[in-house]
Amino acid sequence: MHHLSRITFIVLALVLTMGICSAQAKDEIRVSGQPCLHGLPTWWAIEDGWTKDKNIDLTYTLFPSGAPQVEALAADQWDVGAMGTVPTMMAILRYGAKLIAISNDESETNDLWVRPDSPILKTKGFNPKYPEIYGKPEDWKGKKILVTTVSTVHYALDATLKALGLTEKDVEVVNIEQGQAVTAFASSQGDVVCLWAPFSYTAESKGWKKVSSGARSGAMIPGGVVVRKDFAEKHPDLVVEWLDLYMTALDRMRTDKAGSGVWLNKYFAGYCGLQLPESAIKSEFELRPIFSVEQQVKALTAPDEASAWMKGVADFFAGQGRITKADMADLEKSNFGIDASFMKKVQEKRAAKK
Amino acid sequence: MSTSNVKIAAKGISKSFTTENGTIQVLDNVSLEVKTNEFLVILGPGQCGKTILLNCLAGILPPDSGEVILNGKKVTEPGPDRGVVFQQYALFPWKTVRDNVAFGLAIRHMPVKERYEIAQKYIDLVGLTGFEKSYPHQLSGGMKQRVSIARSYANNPEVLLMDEPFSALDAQTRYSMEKELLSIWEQEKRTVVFITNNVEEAIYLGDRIVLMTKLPGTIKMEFPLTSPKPRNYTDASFLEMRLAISEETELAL
Amino acid sequence: MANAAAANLKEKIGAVFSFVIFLALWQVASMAVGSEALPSPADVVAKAQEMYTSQIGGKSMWMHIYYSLRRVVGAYLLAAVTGIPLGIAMGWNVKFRKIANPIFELLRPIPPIAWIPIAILWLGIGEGPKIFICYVGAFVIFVMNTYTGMRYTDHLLIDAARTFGATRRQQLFNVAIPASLPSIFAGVQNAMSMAWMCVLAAELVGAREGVGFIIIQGMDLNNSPMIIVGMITIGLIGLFLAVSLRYLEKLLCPWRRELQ
Amino acid sequence: MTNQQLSENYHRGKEVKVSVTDLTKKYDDLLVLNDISFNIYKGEFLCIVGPTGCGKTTFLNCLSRFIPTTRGDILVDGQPADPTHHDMAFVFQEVSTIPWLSVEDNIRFGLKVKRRPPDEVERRTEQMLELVGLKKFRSYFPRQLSASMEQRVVIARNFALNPDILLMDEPYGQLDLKLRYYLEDELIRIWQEIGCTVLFITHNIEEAVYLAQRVLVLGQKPATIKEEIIVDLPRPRNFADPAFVKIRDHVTDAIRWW
Amino acid sequence: MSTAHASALEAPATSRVKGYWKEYNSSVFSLLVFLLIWELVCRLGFISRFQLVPPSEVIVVMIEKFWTAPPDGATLFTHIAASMTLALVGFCAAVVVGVPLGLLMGWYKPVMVLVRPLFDAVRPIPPIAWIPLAILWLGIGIEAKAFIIWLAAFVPCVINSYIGIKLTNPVLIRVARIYGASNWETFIKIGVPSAVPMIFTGLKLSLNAAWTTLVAAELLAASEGLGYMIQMGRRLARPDIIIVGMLTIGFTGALMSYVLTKIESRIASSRRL
Repeated sequence: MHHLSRITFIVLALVLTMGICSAQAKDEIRVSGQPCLHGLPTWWAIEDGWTKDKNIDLTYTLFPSGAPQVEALAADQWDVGAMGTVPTMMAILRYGAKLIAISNDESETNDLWVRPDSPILKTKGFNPKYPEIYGKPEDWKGKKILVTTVSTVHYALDATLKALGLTEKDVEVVNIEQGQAVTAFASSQGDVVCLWAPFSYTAESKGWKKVSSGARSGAMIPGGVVVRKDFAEKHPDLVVEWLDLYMTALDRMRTDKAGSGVWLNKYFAGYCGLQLPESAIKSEFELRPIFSVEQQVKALTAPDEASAWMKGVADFFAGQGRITKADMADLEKSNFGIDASFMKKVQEKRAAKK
Repeated sequence: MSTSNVKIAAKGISKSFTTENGTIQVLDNVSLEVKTNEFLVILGPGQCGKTILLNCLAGILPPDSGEVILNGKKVTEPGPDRGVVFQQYALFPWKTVRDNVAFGLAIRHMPVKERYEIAQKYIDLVGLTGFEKSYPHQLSGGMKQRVSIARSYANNPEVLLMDEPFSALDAQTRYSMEKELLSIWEQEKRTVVFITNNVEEAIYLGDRIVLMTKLPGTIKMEFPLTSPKPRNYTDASFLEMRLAISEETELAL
Repeated sequence: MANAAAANLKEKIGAVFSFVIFLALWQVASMAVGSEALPSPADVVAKAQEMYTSQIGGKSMWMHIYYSLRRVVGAYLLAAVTGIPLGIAMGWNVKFRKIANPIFELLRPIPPIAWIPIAILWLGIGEGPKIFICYVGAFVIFVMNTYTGMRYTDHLLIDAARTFGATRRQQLFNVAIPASLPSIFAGVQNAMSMAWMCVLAAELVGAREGVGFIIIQGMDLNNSPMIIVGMITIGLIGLFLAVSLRYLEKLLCPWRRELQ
Repeated sequence: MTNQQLSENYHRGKEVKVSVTDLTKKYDDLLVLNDISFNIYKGEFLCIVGPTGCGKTTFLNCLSRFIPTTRGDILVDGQPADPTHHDMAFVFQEVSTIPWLSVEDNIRFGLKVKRRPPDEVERRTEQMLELVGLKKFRSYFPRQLSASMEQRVVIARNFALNPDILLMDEPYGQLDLKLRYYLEDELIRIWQEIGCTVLFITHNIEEAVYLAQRVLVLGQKPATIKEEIIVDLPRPRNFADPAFVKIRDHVTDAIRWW
Repeated sequence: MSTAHASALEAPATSRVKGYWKEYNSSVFSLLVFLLIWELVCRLGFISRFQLVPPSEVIVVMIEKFWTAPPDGATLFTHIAASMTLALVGFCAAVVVGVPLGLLMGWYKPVMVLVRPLFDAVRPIPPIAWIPLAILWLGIGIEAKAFIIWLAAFVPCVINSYIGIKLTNPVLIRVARIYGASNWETFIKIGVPSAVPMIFTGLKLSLNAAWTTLVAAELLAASEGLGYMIQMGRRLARPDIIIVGMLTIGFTGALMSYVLTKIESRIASSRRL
């Protein structure tokens, strides 16, 4: 009896503590991100105290890559976040998330690298439509290519091969995670390695040569900003408020590259544990086009922009057999989860302020 | 003999086991009576079911048919009124000698002080004074068996059941343990059922020897022993009895 | 006694000798294949000194070790607290065994690392899934060893207790459980090395602190001395955990001959 | 005849097979064997009795070169004893059948190690199976045999080599009485048939007196030879025979170890 | 008698089939209840279907996966075959190296004195910590993965062979020596055979370790295999694929240890050990 009452007491105390913790004065928005340029805005907002006079409270969770980030979405662990195109599409397809903004154009930072002695480097612009791609089809044939499959670089690789009139069957594709790909390529494994930033900067520093990228091969790879379905429905105002902050950061990045670079460096080195050279920080802003609120609204509504970009990625997946026809139909039906309403509200809000 | 004098009795006990290779009849209609303070030796070859018989007497195994009567009451379960000394000692390796000896008393929630006093008495009796705090693995085989005997004695059972207690000991220790057991028994008389396959041991210790056959185990013959203890291994009567018994046993090749 | 000491000394000399050979081979190999693929022992020592005095990913080496240890120890204790009673119940109660065993047998062969995606799906990111993975690894071993210990308890000891009139409860607590302790303790050791391996796996797959992160960081930065320092650190901690458990066992099971 | 005369008669004109001189064995500071000297004659059946732990087994180990001696020589046919050169066989106290070999393979084992020609291996194995009566069980494994059958396999394995010297270390210690009688008789029968030199170590005085032509009594630590007793009783011997009991009591008195 | 005693207590079997049913009916029942609860928990929405798929769907996907390659790029059989090949290559290499090493360590003191310290030093490092170095040294082919698995499987092989041969009955060693067998001959004829049961226990542990490490090994540079399947399930956000992958790993692993146990009992019964 004595024991029982003690246990009851402990349980009660725990429940009470939890109750107190969850009853907060401010509305909480749980934000997710990656050690990437598009993860910076929220962290910046928190560190720089942008929310002090606002009625929201941001918590930020860092994910090493898209897969766990989407898994955590399933576990209801975050409300809004920025991630790559592939996880964005998965979040939309599987969990009904909404695409509410384009964080940046990642087409140029999803790139393909070779060692300086590669025969691929001998020719350039074999297909006049894609003048920046190196190598003739014969040079590429049979090459061992290290790539993280089912990812944006895989999409860039696919587009590059298509531009050269090749398919995946003509080369040897090896699935490997990014970090391991760098190590493996450094120890003379494979002939081509497909990387995304910041891994590309390591490649650059090692003297490897860029032979193609999403941009060079005509594959548009937009970084997605998504919101959880429930959250979008229950707290549209909070989404708008956060998106406003996010766009503020993007605006600064567009206009004040040097000042933003300092923050990006802090974010990478101090928070993510990534030591990058100064040139890499600079490249981040140079290689990643960022859209203003107006551009965003246009991109999200125009039929040949965001929805076309997403369709390109979805087609690639369908072609690979990664998603089914039914999945494809679902995506098209929901217009790839694109929801411009939040961005429009941000636009209205800003217009009203002026 | 008068029935009132009977301490423990087996009445028509049969027991069989089922294995992969069929059913084995281990005991077939075994009956015996043990009088109060009698030292009864059950002698039989290896694998004759004598251990099973002892387990039935202890109540560890239920017989298929027949019953065990203790003090006129039917035995259904093991109980503190019957102490068992096992061939493999069955000491608790995680308890010291003293705690092993006091085990039965602890089970009955006797206060520690009292418990240890009784334990000490029997530790002294079996000559293990000074080893109270040793663990079983620190003892030799003979010492372990002494602990086991002390443990049974300390629980003050009415009947002591001993299952080939000395068969794992070397010859010299065995002789001295036999001698010692006799002297303990002389000091504190108990009804003892002692199982062995060693003819000399049986003749040396017993008031009466019950000879069992091979499987299925039945009682073949009884030999009353009247000569005074301790007996001498090279006595003519000893050798004669040994011959008589071994004539009756089968050669197990 | 003098002989034993001499043998001991011989063994120590042998150990030193074999390490010297090993280091020499290492040095030669690193010169042969280049320090990029295999840094020399000196490189590694220098790197270790640097790593232990500066910060990696915003935390000192000691903090990384602390994070990993915290995960392992937390999961391990949780696994012990749940696994041992389950093993005891399965070993002691036939009915419970028949109900629990099939489910346990269904889940047991799934390697803990395979649980990572599910762990993240259920528990999200952060400490939850990492502790869960370690927990799964250690739990299975605790249950198995306790269960085996209970099932192979010398029946003679139970019989002996019964002859003293021990109740079923007394048989369990005074005989079966203590008799299973050696087997449980074997599990205690194995569970710890399993948990230690699992925390690494969990940290390799996604963490921002911990010794697994150090290795991943070394790989991402393409810094092989860092990888090797990480590995050695992991090995030393693993060894430390194993030795402390062995010491604990000696303390708690004084009756066990093999340990002395 | 007095003991003295008996002894003199016994030793006269016998060919020495094994000679042990000043045998001493120390483990660190612990003296186990102290200056033991004696001879074993060709074809003799010699028993050594002594209390447990008196160094009997150490002595046998020295003889078979399992452990080095501290001092003293053991010569077989005038040369230092060495199992690789001399045909020795050893029956141990513990059951020593090899568990993964069948009965016949167990018997072949020694012959094969000695690199005997294959036809001889087969011939001897058949002979031995016959001699110990295990023909029917040739393909059985030790686990399937009773203790006595296992002991017979061990004896067959050793006799198969036609050994010069057979060393037996309490081989029947754990067997029951009737079986022991049987195996003792069998041992005598085989010994008489083959005629090798047997050194039999036992703690059982009755057994020693039953088997031996001569009994050596070892004293307590460190082991020394306390007495030599010639047993000149005719075979088969009878335990209850007063002459037998007399010798038995004599040996018992010589040892006095309980 | 003790064996008869124990088996009699364990299984009071009457007829065989009936006995089996009696033995296993509650187990079957408990599994069914487990699956039912799982199904209900998903169907009634206690757990979001993004987090756990009901067993009925898992079974459907599993059956489908027997012949369909999408979305993870290969059929279930291809994955199983790839993983098994990998595990067996690593396992066999570990056996070939580990067992003799353990035996030699147990028999020859100098080997033990030289090898033991290194072995003890390397042993506490979990195999998966070697992944980066494995890539660095052996690339991204089957070698690196097999190496990781080899490391995991190697340790129990060595330890059990070592203990096995150390436990050789000294009497048997003396039997061989008294017949004049050389040390090497005694090692081969007595030491090795008597270590066999322990070696087999080691093999089972070893196979288990190999299989446990498989998933970790396949996390690096694999294009098929059960670990890869799980990884794809993650990238494609398909919990059903993940669970099918997990269960297949479990089943296949259990099946492999079952086969090994059967082989062991076959060998043991032929030797009547």
